[in-house]
Amino acid sequence: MKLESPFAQRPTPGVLAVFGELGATVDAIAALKRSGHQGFTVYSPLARHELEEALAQPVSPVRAYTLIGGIAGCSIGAWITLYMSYDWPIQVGGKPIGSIPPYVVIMFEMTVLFGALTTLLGVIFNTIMAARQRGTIAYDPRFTNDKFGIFVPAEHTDAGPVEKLLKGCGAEEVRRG
Amino acid sequence: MTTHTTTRAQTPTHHTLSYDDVTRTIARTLGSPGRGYYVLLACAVTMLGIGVICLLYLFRYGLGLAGYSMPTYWAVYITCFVFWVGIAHSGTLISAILFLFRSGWRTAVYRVAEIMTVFAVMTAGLFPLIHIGRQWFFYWLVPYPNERGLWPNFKSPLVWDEFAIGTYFTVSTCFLIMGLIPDIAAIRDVATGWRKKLYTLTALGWRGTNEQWRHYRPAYLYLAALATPLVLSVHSVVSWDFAMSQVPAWHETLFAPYFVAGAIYSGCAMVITLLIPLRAFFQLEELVTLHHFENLAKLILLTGMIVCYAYVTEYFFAWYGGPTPEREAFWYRAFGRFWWAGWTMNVCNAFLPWLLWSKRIRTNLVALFVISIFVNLGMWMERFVIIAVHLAGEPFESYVRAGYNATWADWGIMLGSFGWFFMWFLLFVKNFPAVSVAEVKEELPPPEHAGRHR
Amino acid sequence: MSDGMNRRRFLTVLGATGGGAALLGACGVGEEQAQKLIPYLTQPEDQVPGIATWYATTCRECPSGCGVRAKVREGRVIKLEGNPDAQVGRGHLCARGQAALEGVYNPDRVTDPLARNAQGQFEKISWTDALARFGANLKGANGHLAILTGQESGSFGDLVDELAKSLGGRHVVYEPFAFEALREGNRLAFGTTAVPSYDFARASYILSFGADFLDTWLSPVDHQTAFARAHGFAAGNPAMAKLVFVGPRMSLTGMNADEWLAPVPGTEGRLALAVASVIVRDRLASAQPDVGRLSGLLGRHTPDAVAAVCGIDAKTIERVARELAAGDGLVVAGGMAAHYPNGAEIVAAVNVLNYVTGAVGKTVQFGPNQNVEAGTFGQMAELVADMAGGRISVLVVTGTNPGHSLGGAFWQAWAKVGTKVVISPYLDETASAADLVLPELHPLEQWNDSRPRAGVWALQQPVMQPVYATARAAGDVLLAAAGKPGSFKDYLQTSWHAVHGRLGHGTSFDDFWNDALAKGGVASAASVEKVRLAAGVERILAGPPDAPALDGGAHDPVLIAFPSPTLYDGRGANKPWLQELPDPVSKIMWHSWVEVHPDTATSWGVTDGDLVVLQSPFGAVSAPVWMTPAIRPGVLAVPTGQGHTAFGRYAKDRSFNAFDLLGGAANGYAGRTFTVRVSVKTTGDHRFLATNVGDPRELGGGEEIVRSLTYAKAKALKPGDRPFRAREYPVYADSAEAGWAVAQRTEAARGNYAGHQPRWAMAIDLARCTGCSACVTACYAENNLPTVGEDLVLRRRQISWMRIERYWREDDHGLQAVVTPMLCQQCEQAPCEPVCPVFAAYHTPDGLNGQVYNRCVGTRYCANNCAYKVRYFNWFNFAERGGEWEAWPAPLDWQLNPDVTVREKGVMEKCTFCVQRIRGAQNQARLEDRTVQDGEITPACAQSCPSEAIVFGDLHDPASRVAQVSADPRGYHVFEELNTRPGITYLARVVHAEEA
Amino acid sequence: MTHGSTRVAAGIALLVCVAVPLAAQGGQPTPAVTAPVISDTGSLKGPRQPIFFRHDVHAGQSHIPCLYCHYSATVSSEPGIPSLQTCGGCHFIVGGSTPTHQAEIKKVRELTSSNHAPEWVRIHTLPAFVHFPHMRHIKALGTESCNRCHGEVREMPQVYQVAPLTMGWCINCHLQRQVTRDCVVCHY
Repeated sequence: MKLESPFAQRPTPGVLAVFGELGATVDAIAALKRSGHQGFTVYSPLARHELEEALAQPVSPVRAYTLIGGIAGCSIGAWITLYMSYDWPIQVGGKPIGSIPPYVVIMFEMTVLFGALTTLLGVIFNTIMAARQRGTIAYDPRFTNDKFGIFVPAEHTDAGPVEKLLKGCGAEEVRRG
Repeated sequence: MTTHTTTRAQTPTHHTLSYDDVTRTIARTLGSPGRGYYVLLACAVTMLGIGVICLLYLFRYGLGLAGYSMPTYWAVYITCFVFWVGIAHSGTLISAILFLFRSGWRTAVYRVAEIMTVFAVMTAGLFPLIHIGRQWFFYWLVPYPNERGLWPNFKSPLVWDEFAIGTYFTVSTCFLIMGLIPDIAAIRDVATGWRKKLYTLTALGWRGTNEQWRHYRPAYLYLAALATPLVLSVHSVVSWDFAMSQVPAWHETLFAPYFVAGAIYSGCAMVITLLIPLRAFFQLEELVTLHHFENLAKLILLTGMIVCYAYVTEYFFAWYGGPTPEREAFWYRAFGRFWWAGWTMNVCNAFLPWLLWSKRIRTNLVALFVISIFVNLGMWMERFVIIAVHLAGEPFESYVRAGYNATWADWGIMLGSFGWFFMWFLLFVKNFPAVSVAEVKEELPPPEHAGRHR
Repeated sequence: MSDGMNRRRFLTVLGATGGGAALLGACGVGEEQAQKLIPYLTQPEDQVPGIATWYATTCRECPSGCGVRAKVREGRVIKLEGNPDAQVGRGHLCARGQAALEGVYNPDRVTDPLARNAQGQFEKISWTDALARFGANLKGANGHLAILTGQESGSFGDLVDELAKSLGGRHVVYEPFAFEALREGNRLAFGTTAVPSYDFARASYILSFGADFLDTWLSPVDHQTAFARAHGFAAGNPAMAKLVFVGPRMSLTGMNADEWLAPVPGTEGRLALAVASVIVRDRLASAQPDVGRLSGLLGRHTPDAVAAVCGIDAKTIERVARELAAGDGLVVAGGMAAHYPNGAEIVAAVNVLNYVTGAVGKTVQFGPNQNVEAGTFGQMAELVADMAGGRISVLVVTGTNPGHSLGGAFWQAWAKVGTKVVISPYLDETASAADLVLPELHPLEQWNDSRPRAGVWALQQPVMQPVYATARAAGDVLLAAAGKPGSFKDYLQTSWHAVHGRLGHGTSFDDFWNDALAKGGVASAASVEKVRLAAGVERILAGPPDAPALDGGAHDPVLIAFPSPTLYDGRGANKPWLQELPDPVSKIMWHSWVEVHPDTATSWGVTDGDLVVLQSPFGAVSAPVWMTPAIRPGVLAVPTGQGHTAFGRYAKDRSFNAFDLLGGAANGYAGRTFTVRVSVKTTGDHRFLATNVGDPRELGGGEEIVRSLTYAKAKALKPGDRPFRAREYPVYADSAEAGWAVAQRTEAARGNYAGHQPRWAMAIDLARCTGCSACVTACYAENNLPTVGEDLVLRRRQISWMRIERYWREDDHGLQAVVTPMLCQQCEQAPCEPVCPVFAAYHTPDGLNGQVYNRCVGTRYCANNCAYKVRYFNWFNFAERGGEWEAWPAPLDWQLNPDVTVREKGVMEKCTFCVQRIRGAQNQARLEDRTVQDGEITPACAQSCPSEAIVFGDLHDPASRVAQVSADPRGYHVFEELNTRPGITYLARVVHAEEA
Repeated sequence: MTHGSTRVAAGIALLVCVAVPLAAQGGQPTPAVTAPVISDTGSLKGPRQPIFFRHDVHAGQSHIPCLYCHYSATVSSEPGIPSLQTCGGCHFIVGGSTPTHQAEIKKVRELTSSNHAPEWVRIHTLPAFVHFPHMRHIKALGTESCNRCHGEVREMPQVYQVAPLTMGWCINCHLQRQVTRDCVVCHY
């Protein structure tokens, strides 16, 4: 697909299996793991806990972004309010120049704002990186609709057993990519 | 978790649907629009045009063109501001809070709610700029380093407001985009022509790989976790615009929860108002079912009861607390020059929701639609009463109490705001999935062959 | 502004000064500036750019002739204040006097001589041409000449007399509200037509029969100052005078009365005699010579007999008599009481009462007489008759506008006059109907003098170059036209040589003259003369008619036409300040009204704003109803002043002209009758009253704003008492609150706020405030407040930093009107400040609520949060040249104070405690290396207040006057429970009322 | 004796002492500058004035103190523009050395005789909502401090604006000198 050029990757040889059933996909994943395959890619049109359980991937770093963003936002909120108050002290309503209670509101809003922004940027960054990872060349539009898929990177020599394994697990179709 | 899934699968809603049906149904809504759509869009743009013209007059000659009069220094514009901010609340509530509560029915409706949220905040944000006396200096409210070395006053609720609305708009937008990414990808893979190009770019390369899902899922969760307190805070801050002052009937500790409840109340009503026609228009009956509307109705009922309680409390404490100005204010709300506004608000917001105790009404779309309209009206009127009426009925300085009459400038710009909102809404629903694709699928039983289930 | 009109000097004014800034700043957005600097050719010796020069002169807005100090900046007079050196006014000036400024700069002045051409249209002609024609007219008149002027007690009057005599014509003086009844009444009682001066300051009990001595009667400003001395409550002052007002309508004076008696119109005389009879009967006062003569006749007027007639019960009459005789009584009659057909008798009866109480010679002093003797309505009526009879071929009018105050008969007569020449600054009704109009200088631009009172010679000098160089002084015009040599100034100085001769005490004339100029005049004590009862006084005692026969249907309600306290007889109507000054009683602006008692109104089925047609034998008007408890049921009252058919954009076609209802014939005492019976027709129509009174409050109103004490309670107060102290937290919380407050202050005292600072504050004594509203106009003048016009007033968008609030209190002592000035309270913990997002509203180190116009973005949150509602918003650009809402059409913008920013559209504004005056004083003190002294700073309102009710100063200086006054036990803060700590302390009003 | 005549007399007096170089040097803080001969006036900074009045000649070369003409700056918020009569005070006698000077001085005399004031182009302008009391600043900074805001006018053949006269610029000076920054000191 030419239009994918912004996200084009170098080709990786391998086997792409299309599954119609969730269960079969889960079995295939298990089987691949058993036969010692690493770094294969699973496509699914929706998030299914069965897949997550089967893949048992490490925890995403995104939460770190959120935390950092939140903390940064809060401190920025505190800083601008207090600094700006004391930079040019102006009395209003007989209140202290820098009075914390009203500033808490600003701090809170900044926390959420920065937290949310870093999260979004973080996840977009990560997913795009993911999209650029090896093995994601072979793709089938049905994967965002109603089919699950597994792509196993494999040289032509040892593609055979993989195809058999996937077939065995109930892949609806298997092709070399 | 498994049991959870099965119970969800057993919900009476989409047991006949397959993943493919979902994708197709939603993709269908993005087809090339018919005449009806263009008529609606034209109406919206015209309304917007009227608003813009009024606005230009306002800039040229000054706020005097609007109906303001001493002591009614705030009126229709701020009313509209609070109204739209209120509308904006159900969106994030449904998408964030219900997400955290794992209530499955949200998936079919949350996208509409989120779209509404984003555009409502966009609309609301305009009013503070419109209503100030020297609109061309609005940026002085923003803390930016300037030659004069001046900063805004962070003790002013208006500055909190600016931060709250700004944050809320940004976060809701993030949330919307987050939810959209997999769906756009899904549409991309079935779309053709220029739309395909559009979706290919906007899908940001989503393919639903395990890597992407791995980051996506927690990120969505954290956003929800951030958005939830935000929803509650935003309208609290808006309510503090009033509660922080010493105007009787504004100066109430009750205001924050009272406003938040009111906001969700009006928000859900607006969702219904928008969803019922949209559902018919896009033939989404299979995805958006009575079940969803009933749940929305229940939300309205709940928040409506809270609002009702708040009204009663206000009157009770005006009487029980006893300061003359306070009593003065509420006497004025009920029997003053603007009694009609006060009673419209009471009837629409405090009495009408009681109807929803009956399941027959909750599941009757016509009834729901009518009620939702009245709830919107009532909530607009509530803000009008709190803002314009309680200012007009100045309870401290009895000498300046005076009437208030809105003018064409008020109504024109209010009309424009509706045009603005509906223009964006219409443009969006025809070009991006108005119902979540991926998440609706989560509510369906995964495809299995009989006998292979384990 | 006609183009060539000394443009050079206009620019001079502009360029050489920052005044130019404010001035051009007025043309739209505040940033605009003078782009050309035009220097003086010759530096005027007494003018330093940026520094005001003060000239003493005399006010000519009404016949009382108060002394005025004109503040001149860069050649423009920008403010008028009372002249402390003057005998009349004594440093104070009423609203009308201050508004003279808008007379000079009025945009509708006549700029060139106008002559009526063949088509009957005016066309501009040259002065030479005009003078030629005028001179020819005068010569051609051969005797059939009349010169009509207003009250001219000085040299101009003399000049006119001489000219008229030399030309074989006559000089007629016409004042719509002259004092014929007073003069005739005095003649009847004492055999002299002199009008004595009344010593209100000395009186301990004042009984006023209709005399509006605080609004328009004789010399209101003087009266008010004196009245405040007598009636004001000073701690430890044993005597506080009591004022009883007798009259069917409660005027401004009535509003300040401790007791209001509303008798049947026209029976005031009987009432006076009844009071006198009680005094004589019970020998309450030391017997005066030849009172014996009266006792018998007085016997007829027993309280019971009179009570039936005038509807005041006998007990009250007896009580009043006893109270009156108890101390230094003063009884005055005037106003409406002197406007009945039997006004003279009423005045005479009152004189008898004064005589009986022994007031004559004490509080009523013949000798220093009020100089109001020239001219009667009778003479005017004669003139009209002669005009109608074609016996007048040339009529010259100056300084008066009969066309407005005289009805159809006058106009018919007018048509019969060959040539009508009007010398006037404005195209008023008379001028616009004239054949030849000669532009006159405004009194502030020309020489003259006046003798308001025996022993007082007041000088009037030009305080600035004429706004229109093409206008000329009436005196000069007359002299030139009559072919007499010299200018009027020469004539004036000649006549002053006589004064010099009497009071010069050997000084050279120039010194004497310059001294008089500097002081605004000279004075010599006039000795008090003794008067005895006149021979014919019995005729009075034989009894004035119970109630006079009035024109109109016998059963129709009586209507009283009274002079408006703001527009007077209508001469104020072309001044927006006065048009937008709420009437002290009705609080209505920009239009006229008819006062109806609520009972009467309900019986007619009308309410506020309903238009009714009032039909008198002489004319009909359609008037909006104003329901007020302050009038006797069944009686109607209308103010004069509105309903002009010419007289410029501000006056023309406003509401109705009350004079249309009045007859043109002189009555028994050669005066005019201002009461008439009218039939009332209700029309379906309605208009909204342009007022600043708010909707009524369901749960009462104003109590916490205006506090009252009875005289006894007030006397009982000891220093340190705080009867009105409100507390919003329990006693045990005091220490905590104190500690907290201290913490707050220390936290807030940083940067500019550190160290010792003044705390500008104000104390307002409501026992002295009369609600006369002089302060309001002073504020308009000082602070460049725009007048917004009737439409915006109806939308409640008036911008009046200082408003006088008027509430009615109905209690067992009858109806009470209470007033209070409401202005920014300059709170220490101001609600308006914290809510401003941009620090436009903030607290200054010297304790003011700063309002930074150029920072304000106009969120208006501050106004919402202000419990006193004293913040005002610029809804439009009131300074836009030619804009729909332009408040200062040229040359009105010349009156703008260069020291005060002209506010832009979309910004909030409010009272600043005249911060420009504070800064001025601080700058001066700094130049002289000293600190600002107490009393050095006086805000405009405090300066103008004729009752000296307002004290201003630094609260942090315990020695300052304001600190001491604020400590008065009567002191209280409005809405003290809000803990805003206002800078303004009100002192509760004190009322004479029998303790329950 | 009026201001006018005072000025004429003072003008002559000053003229005399200026004529004496030593006296002229006396008490002048700045070294004597000789104003350049300007051939091309078009290249000069600042707007063109109706009369080519050279501050560098008057204030610089002849050492006439600023306050001689702008006398009200010490007592008033306004520095004032000298009246033509003030010019006349000296140019009653001084006719100018070079033809160009003579031409300009002739203008002054003509304007005076024809009762027309020259319309100087305003250079230093503050918005109407700012109140700048000249006398306070001269009191604080001394009578020679004009150049702090107006630049070295003594060396300007044609005056132009040196300082930006913006609020930040004012505030900085107030901060350095630790004088008040209170808004309502200048804005009212």
